[in-house]
Amino acid sequence: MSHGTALGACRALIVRDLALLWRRRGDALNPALFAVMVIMLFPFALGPEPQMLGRIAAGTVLVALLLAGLLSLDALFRSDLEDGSLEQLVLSPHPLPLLLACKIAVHWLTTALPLLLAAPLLGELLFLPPQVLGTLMAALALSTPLLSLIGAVCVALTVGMRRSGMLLALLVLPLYVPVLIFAAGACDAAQQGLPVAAPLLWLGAALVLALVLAPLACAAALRISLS
Amino acid sequence: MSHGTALGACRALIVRDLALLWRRRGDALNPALFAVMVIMLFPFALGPEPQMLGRIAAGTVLVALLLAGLLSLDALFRSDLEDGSLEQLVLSPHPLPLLLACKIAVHWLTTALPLLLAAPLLGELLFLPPQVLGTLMAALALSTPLLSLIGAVCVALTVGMRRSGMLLALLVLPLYVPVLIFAAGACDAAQQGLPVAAPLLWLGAALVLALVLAPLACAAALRISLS
Amino acid sequence: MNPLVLWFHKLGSPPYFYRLAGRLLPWLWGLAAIGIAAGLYGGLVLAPPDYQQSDAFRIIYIHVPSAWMSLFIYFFMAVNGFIALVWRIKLSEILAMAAAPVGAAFTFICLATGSLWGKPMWGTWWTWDARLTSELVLLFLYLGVIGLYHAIEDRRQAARAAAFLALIGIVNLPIVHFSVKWWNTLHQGSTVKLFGPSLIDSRMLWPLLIMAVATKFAFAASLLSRARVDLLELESGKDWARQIALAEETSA
Amino acid sequence: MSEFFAMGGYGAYVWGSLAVFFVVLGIDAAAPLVKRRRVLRELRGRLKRAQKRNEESA
Amino acid sequence: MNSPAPLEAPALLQARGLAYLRNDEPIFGPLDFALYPGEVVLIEGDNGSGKTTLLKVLSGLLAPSAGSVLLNGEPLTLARLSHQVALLGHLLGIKAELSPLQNLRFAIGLGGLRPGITPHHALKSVGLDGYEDVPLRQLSAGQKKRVALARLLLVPAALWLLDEPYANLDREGMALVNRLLEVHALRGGAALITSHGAYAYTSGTPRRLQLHAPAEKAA
Amino acid sequence: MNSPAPLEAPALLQARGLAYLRNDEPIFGPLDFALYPGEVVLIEGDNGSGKTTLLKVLSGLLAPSAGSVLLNGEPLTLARLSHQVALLGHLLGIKAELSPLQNLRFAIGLGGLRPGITPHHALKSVGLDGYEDVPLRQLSAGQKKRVALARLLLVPAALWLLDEPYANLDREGMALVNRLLEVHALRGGAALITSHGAYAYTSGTPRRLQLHAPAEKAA
Ligand code: HEM
Ligand SMILES: Nc1ncnc2c1ncn2[C@@H]1O[C@H](COP(=O)(O)OP(=O)(O)OP(=O)(O)O)[C@@H](O)[C@H]1O
Ligand SMILES: Nc1ncnc2c1ncn2[C@@H]1O[C@H](COP(=O)(O)OP(=O)(O)OP(=O)(O)O)[C@@H](O)[C@H]1O
Ligand SMILES: [Mg+2]
Ligand SMILES: [Mg+2]
Repeated sequence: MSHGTALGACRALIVRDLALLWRRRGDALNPALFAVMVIMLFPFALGPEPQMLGRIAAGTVLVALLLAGLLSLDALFRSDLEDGSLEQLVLSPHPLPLLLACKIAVHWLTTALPLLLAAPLLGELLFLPPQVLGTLMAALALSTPLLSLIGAVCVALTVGMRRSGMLLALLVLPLYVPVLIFAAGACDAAQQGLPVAAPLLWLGAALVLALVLAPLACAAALRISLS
Repeated sequence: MSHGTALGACRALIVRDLALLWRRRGDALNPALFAVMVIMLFPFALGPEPQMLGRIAAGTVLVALLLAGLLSLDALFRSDLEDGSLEQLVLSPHPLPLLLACKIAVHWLTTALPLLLAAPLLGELLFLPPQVLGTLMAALALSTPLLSLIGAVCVALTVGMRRSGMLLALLVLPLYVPVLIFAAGACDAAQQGLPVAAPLLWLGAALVLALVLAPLACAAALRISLS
Repeated sequence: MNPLVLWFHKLGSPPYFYRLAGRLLPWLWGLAAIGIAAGLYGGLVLAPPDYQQSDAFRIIYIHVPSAWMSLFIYFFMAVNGFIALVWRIKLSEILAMAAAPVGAAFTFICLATGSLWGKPMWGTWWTWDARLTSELVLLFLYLGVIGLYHAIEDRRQAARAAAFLALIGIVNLPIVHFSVKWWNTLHQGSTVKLFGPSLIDSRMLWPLLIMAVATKFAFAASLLSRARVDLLELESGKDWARQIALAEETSA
Repeated sequence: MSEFFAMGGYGAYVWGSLAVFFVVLGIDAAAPLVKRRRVLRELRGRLKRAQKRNEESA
Repeated sequence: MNSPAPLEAPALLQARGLAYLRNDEPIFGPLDFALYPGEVVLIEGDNGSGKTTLLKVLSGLLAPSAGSVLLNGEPLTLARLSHQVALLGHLLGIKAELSPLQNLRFAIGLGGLRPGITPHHALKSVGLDGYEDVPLRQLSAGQKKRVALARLLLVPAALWLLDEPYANLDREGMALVNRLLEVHALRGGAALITSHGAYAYTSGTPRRLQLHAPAEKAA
Repeated sequence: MNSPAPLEAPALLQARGLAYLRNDEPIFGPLDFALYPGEVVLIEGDNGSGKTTLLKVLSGLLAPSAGSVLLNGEPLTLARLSHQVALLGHLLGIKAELSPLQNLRFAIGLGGLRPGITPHHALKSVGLDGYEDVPLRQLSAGQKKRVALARLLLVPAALWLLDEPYANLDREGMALVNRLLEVHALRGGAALITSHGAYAYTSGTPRRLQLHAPAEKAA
């Protein structure tokens, strides 16, 4: 009797999650659309002057992407919990952190990557100064996976509860703030023509750390909230 | 055999929803906390200068409250659907629009009202100019019930689906935009010392209209999505 | 029975509609192609340059017909949605849902060409004025209708839910159209009037009108070819659909 | 001729608009054809399944 | 189907050529039957034969694709639901956060109260005394089912539509369901229940209504 | 409890003084039992007697409050779950959006494949051929249960823990479960199942494990 390999299990998981996504491919675009709409609300709320909007553009794009990522986070384990797949995942013979890392990777690929690709357009809508765009993209490329990883740990903690959306936001946002500060710092430096390497390096270091630790923490949190 | 009165049914519904809320009273504060945190992100994302923040304060508070309301909307019918209570509600001998109006009212009281009370604090966090506060509160008092009513119709349409959160946002936000424009218009006028009556009157008129039509539309939408 | 009512009844029968649409399609595509070719020739070659905008004004021949279509198609979709909701006519459900992607396409063209026109004229790709914004909201409404339709498993229930949403969204149409009157905006006011003299040279006007008609034909063609396929999918349990599938196989 | 294509310096905008128009309408026209092929393929698959089931039960 | 019930009384529920299609495929074929006061009818059928769907159509939650449902001789439509129907589905319609008592009070407010019974009584008769104030979340699958059964006792509905009422219940619970049905029938009510055989309504001679799986129909 | 199984073989599953408390109230008392290869044991008990909870503890999803579980002689802990266990709970662990085939392929990837069987075979043996590519959302309650049963056939687990495997199944489905259990036992596997009597495992002489409702214990 063969239990298959851990790699095989990862592949099966990724294939299944992508198939699920394909079944509801409309949903995959939703985070990006949501971000577009949040961005769109600001000119209404603040008035349409380009200078004004350009001044807050980078920060607002960061906040909008962060919120969109936050909202899509809830779906990470919810449906798996509701139909009992999560129990099966935990009971599988392969290392849980590895399986969870796969799940998080698919989640990032399908929710954050479209957002990342949409970011230049979003910036354009708010008259983002062109010299900031490169830095904004770099900051986003480093911070969105970081946010996915941090978020996954929090989601794993709240997964057993119903209507955990709000609670999740409360747990996650304080952890997101440092990431936001570094990303916004890089953009601000770019806007003022200062060097941007330092905050980006900090983000990169945090990302490497999270890549190693978050799946482990996520697995531990999941075990706690299932029991 | 007595079927009870419609008023009795409304009372029973309100009592039950409040009891449910009491059981999870932690959640009732969540939308307000969420709004606080969205607001809190802005100084981090944009830098702490008071003039800058004061300029965007009213608009940002409006957007934050709108987003918080949007997020709490999903819970309006979800748990009732999941445990079959919604079917029982539809099958009850009393007029469905009336019952739904009660549900929406409770929802507004418990999610939007705390937000409304928190608004002065939120404004303070962003250095909102004092002369705008009164107008902002009036605009919020008129627009939050309007948003709850419009939102309820869209929620009723998506209630049968899993993971409808994002789709819901997509459906609701275009309808929220006009409300936001009028509310922001009033605040902007107040900030410039102009008269604010006209946009507030428009909001009031829309609210009256929605109070009459939204429960009916909500009932119709619910019947469609349950069938 | 009244022959008109009889014909209407027959139109409601899926196999009849399928065959009729199949016969109409080549004509509609042909008329659309000829109209677009003629309109663009008139607009890009024959019409004189504008005294203010020089040649940039020629974008009008794409922008304005698309803008009109974006409104017209939404109205068409809402009317069919209303019929579908009240009388539960299957064909109306299908037509309403087939119209949505075409409407979204024209709305997108209007936004993109308007944006391309705005850069040289206003110096910016985008501003947040009332007309541009309400047109963007229109695009989101189309996307919402399409998204809702695809999020529900049962095709007919999905069509009814999406039709309901389309009806709610119809309040946006007057806002798009009258926004230039209600708010003072960057965007141009009405230059073409249905009643009374237009404020435009007739050599500039006629290609515009031809384009307006040609895009209607393009819409009709796209609509019918979508409706045909949707009908085939919805009725795939029925005999006529099976026969078509088998016939296509032998011919393919 | 090249003057015509330059469009008084606005060539990129005018021809860009034209390109958007034709590309989007082209996609719009092609989409139902693609879907039609998929629907027919699925329908034939179903027919085959039903046939097989009938033969088995017979 | 031959009906053993007295024909002079008006039918409580009548189905005429009733059919339901989903995505234009038939779920259950055209059905004709009548249900008279005092009758309990058992719907039988294999997995996927459309029992759940039939009950939803009869309660008015789904609109029939063909035919009509008459309740006390009046047609049932989506817009005008009858209020003489109590439905117990796969989803029980009770709140996990609230206690049995709170749940029952709400049901009464919504649907009215049958004279001569109180929520406490009802809970006692389904064997849940002592659990009045425990949140339902903390009850087992079978205990939750019993709360839903207590609701049937309280609400003044003449027609009960019960989808697999015996599932998840222990033997005593199944006997309880039979007792409830008997009393309801004696009182002039009627019930339509689905079940997979074994523990069907046994006292009297229950009429049966057989549904066929769609696959068989297609062949 | 007296065990009729041969004592020389090592026990597949062994519980020693196993108890579970929730909020310091006993859900099931201290239990001692062993399960040997080739055995099927039926857990009986009234509603709320702790059957579901016991299965979760045995699978390792809940940590026992007292006592220990040994699998093949090794202790089972939350951190080191055994991989010889297949659990079928009230929630079936299948995706409503995917087809039976996609669901089974995923289960194999996760849990491995028993040699000599394919997903197509498994679906055929649970009576779902022809439904390979239909999204599960469109299946009835009983048809979904059959997909979950097919998973058991594919995954190479020696111990099956089945919570009310007969619920929602028609008569043919119940016979199917019995057949599956028989084959599994002959192959040297073992199973622990809960059921409310009637359709319990009938071939051979199934051992029974009786749980008592907490109310009785308190009295
Ligand atoms: C993204 C930017 C733009 C959008 C979304 C947009 C949208 C629209 C819409 C929706 C209409 C149809 C209104 C109706 O008939 O009710 C329209 C018409 C028109 N637009 Fe634009 N537009 C944009 C940019 C521009 C620019 C830059 C110009 C020229 C400088 C322009 C010139 C016109 C003209 C001349 C009409 C015809 C007005 C009439 O005769 O009624 N548009 N546009
Ligand atoms: N949401 C749905 N969409 C499409 N088809 C469905 C849906 N729900 C059920 N079906 C199909 O309708 C048929 C009847 O389902 P129904 O749930 O009424 O069966 P049932 O008799 O209650 O079966 P069971 O005994 O398994 O509960 C089944 O073949 C099923 O596949
Ligand atoms: N989440 C929970 N919190 C507190 N108590 C619980 C919880 N879940 C179950 N219980 C209690 O634990 C006891 C055992 O429940 P369990 O679900 O194991 O019973 P069961 O034997 O499976 O019953 P059934 O036959 O009705 O499914 C019950 O008395 C129940 O009230
Ligand atoms: Mg069923
Ligand atoms: Mg149980």
